[in-house]
Amino acid sequence: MSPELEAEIAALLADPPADPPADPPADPLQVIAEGMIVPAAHHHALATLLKAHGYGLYVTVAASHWPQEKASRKEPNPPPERFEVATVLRNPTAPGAPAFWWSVHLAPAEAIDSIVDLFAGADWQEREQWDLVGVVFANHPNLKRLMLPEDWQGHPLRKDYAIDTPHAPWR
Amino acid sequence: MSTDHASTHVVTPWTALTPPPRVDPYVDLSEFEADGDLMVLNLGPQHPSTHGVFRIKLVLDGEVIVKAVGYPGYLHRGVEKLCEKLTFANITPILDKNDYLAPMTSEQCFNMALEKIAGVEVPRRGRWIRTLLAELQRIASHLIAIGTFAMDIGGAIGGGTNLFMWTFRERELILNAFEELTGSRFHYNTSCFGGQRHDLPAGWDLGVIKALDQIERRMVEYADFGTANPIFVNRCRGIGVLGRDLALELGLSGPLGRASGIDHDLRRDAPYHCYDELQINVPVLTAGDCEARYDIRVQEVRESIRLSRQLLAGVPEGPICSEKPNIGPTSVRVKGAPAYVAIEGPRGELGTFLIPTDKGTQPYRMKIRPPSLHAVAVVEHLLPGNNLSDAVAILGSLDPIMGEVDR
Amino acid sequence: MTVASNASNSFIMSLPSPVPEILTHPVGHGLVMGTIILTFFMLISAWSIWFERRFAGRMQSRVGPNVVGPAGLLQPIADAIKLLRKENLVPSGADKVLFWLSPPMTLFFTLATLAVIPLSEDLLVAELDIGLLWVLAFSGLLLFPTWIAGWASNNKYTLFASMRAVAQGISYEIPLLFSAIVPVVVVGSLSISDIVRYQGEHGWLLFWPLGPGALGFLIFFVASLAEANRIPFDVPEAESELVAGVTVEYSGMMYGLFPMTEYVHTLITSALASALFLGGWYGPFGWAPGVHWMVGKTLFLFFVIFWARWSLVRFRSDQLMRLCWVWLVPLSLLCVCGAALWVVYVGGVA
Amino acid sequence: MAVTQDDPQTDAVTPDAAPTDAAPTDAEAASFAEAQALASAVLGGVAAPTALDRDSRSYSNPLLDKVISVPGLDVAVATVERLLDWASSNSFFIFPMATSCCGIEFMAAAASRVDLDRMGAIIRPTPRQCDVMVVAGTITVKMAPRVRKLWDQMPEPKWCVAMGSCAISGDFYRDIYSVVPGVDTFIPVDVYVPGCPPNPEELMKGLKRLQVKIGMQRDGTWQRSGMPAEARPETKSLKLGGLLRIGDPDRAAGLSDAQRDASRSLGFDGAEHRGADEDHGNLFDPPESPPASQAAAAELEATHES
Repeated sequence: MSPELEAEIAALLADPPADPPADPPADPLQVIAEGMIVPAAHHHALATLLKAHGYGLYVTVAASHWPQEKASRKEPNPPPERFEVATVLRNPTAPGAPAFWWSVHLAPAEAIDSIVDLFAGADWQEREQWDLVGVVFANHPNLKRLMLPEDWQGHPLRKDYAIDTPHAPWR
Repeated sequence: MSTDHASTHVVTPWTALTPPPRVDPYVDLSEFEADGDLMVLNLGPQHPSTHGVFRIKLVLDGEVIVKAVGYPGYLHRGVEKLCEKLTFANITPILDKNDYLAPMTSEQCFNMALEKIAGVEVPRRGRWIRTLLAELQRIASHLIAIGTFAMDIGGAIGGGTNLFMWTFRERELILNAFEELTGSRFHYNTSCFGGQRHDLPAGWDLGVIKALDQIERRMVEYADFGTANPIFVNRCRGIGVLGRDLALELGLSGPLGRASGIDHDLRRDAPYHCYDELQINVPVLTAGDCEARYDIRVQEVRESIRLSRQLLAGVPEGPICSEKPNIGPTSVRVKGAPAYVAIEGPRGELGTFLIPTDKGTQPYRMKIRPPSLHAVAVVEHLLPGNNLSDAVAILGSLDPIMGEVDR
Repeated sequence: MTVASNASNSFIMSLPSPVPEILTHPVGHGLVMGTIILTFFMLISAWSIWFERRFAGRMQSRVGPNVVGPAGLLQPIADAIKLLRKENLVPSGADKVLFWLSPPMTLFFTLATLAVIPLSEDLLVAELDIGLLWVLAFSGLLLFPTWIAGWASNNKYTLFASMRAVAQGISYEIPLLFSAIVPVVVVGSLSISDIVRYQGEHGWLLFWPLGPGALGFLIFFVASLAEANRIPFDVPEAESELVAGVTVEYSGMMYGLFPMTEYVHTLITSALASALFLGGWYGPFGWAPGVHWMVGKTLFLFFVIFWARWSLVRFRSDQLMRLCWVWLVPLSLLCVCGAALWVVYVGGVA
Repeated sequence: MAVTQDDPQTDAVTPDAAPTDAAPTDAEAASFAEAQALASAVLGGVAAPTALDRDSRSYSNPLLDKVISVPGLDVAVATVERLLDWASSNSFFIFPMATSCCGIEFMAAAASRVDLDRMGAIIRPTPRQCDVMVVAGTITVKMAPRVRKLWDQMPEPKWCVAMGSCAISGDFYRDIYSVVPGVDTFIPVDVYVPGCPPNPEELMKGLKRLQVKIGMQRDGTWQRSGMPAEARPETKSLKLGGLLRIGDPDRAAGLSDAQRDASRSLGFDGAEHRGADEDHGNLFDPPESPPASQAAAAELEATHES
């Protein structure tokens, strides 16, 4: 990643978001690096910026569920339940074809901006993540279940979803 | 990291890139007279040419497709959820079943993610064998892609079946070599944390070279089938043109992206295994149609045969695995920050996004980046405006693997 | 081109004398000949399926059926009995009368054409003056059961298949007719036997100078391939798109009639092409009875059709139409004109 | 015209192909009977369509019944039956219910090294013409009603081969929320071909075993060789959430009511189910924004306002 792009990303992230989320992540990474945590309000702007700088190959999006753990002696105040959405983009033309991914932390009822308007491939990927994890992508044109039947209850990749949940009458 | 972009590209001259107009997959159908103009046809989920259980709902105006909606998920086996319940040592054989035409690359990708997080270096012989197996697997996988595409064009009772049968015959040669190496026809479980599980048997390379010679000799026929058969060319040329920009946005890499003019190959651009020691010629075509997607696979098979010969000639000595063999299910312990690792599978960029648990024995979340899911998402953009017969050709040229799409 | 002697072309004369009395009676003659011809065509068609599977197996480096009976020769019998045993399902949404009518109609129209197909000078059921018209009329009628089957099944795939079949059939009827007119123009008769006899005197139409015969034969052959829905023209039953064409909803022997009549129809087409253009029962040498020549030519053309089927891929439906209307129809018209000019300037019927 | 019921592609038919949706009238029933009579007259007694309870495997053979009803021929029952069995077992038309890895091995079995065609087995893409359904691969909850529907669309006599451990028991996917633990929970399986995936040769061996089985049974039950009915090979009874396999002694043959309803809910078993398929209804409407995101957006707005 070129220093100019890093500077631009730093400038973008320095802007305060228009509507700050109720519970901002505790300690966002200040280093521009793989896996950095980006506020949800900056997600779409960051994707736009990266696309303009050649990161045009849409790679994937991976959402994960982090339920609130029980308080322990080690961690008396465990972080509240949250979702993490990692988005990966790649620059196929730059030397080394670098991939860049960042993470967005979401509260349970929070939605993340869809980037379907930037990357048509995000359509099915985000639908899949909504289907399996239950992360809502705002402004998605067709946020329906992709993998599971339309009448499915629940989101299987959540940690509170039992793997052997029966589904009558077939199993 | 090698930044050498100077390797030669094979660009055939007969077509130039003319990006077609973008299709809106959410086209509004209200301007058509209800029950009068349009007809809904469900292709699949069990249809001879959907390559597994994939369903496309086609809205047809006559025989011309107005709107196409894809429905994957008929083979959703919850692999990611299953992997969260298993330990690292248990996961590799599960991933074999994901891309069942190229299991080698699936398991290599996962183990590379483990090695990256743990910071483990694979010995050179282990990497070399992985490179060799990946190339052989690419040949086997592309052979099936070529054969099934020909069958989609030619029909199950017709000339296309010949190519299908022949490519299966050639694939058996590769599978025999793999069976000799691992004891299994195509769920190998041969890649493990830190290297390889099975070492090359003595004299194995002679048999593989013989098989490669045979395949290369017969590839002439398959290349001819794509160029010298006028009916075949008519069915493929200019059909399902995928522009470079759209291909990038949809995340198409691998043969599909290179057929659309994306000069990108992870083997060359971001080398892993032993690819930095090899000179790789990456064929790139600009047409982006079904014929280009066929040609690119034929050329990649030839390139892989060349690479495999080169690799077979210089297998280095040394250990094949840097770790102790897996003894128990929790013998593999990997702790560290999440990582995304990608390799160039036969269908494009195959990636693993892995978050290990705190204990380091299981994945907390594992997302597989399947190239085929990106490939089948193309149908909503490519099919509208085409004939029903072309839909079959386009879907065949995408070569999706449903096990990988649905996981 | 040497012409075989007439004596060897007579089937009845080759029988040991005295000629059986039944052959002198018109009805008896028809019955005997009909039985012979029907048996010949049905048996050849049945075992040609076995042959085709073996042949395709060879092309695909397989073996093909070789377990059932010696060398798999009982395979067609097993298939037929199995199909008879299967339950015949009618979809509840189907138009039942039409659904049941279509297979027998197909069989009837196909077998009706057999009445005028000669295997030799007198090995034929009836020598009609309008024999060629009879054959072409019934071949054209074959579109109806196909269309009915597709419509009555109440399935979109069969509907597609039947619409494609009708469009293709109507289009290819035109070059088929025009190219069949070439021998009619030259000979001045619609009787197939007359056409063959004319070729016995003047040489095969295929080898005429200036080539209207050869071109006509080519067009006739291609168009009849399309009429019989054989690859590369099998768009109506394209398995990779339309699952199984119009027969998607048919099961048991109701289905079995379709491929059976398809093979019989293809065989009839081959016989017709060899009668119209390849000199029928006249061979280049006189040493074999005429029926051998006729059967040999027919089977050779039949084999060529198999060969094409297992070598080529199929057209798209619009490409198929373009081939017909842009190339075959003008060329066949040209053929007719050429034949007419040939008659006027070179000589034809006196 | 009555409503479309049976369709080879489970989702294929919508009312476009049929003029109207209406219950069958008396005239139609009469015309149906007429057509049967006509067809049996034309075809010389080929089996007329019969209303079958497809869940029961007892299938009376009309052709055989016709043959043995001829006076004097009833002594030849055994011969005729053996002939029919010989024909059936040597002319398998296979319906490839190929979903995953086993499907590739199934294709390899049809290809040149093993070549199922040598024993007369060919692959037909439509269930109407098939005798054997080879279930090759994992069956998911989303796919199961379709598989059941395709099985129902196959005419009797028919057999099912479960190829590979996923089809037999679900294999290591059997505990997953979306996977059906074995195809024999909703389809009666005749031959199990184990392996993950089984080699092509194994599939051929399974078909050979099916041939033996066909020779030994009549009307779905064991007849010959004195083999008792309970000797029919079954897998060990695997219990998962009270789901019994067809053939388990505790379970009646056939589907549970819920399974039958679920497989009919695809909309092919009668007028009341016609519109139940997922989104034929809003085909001509502009795409709606999904309820989930709407709800979430509303929720978001509410939180921001507060």
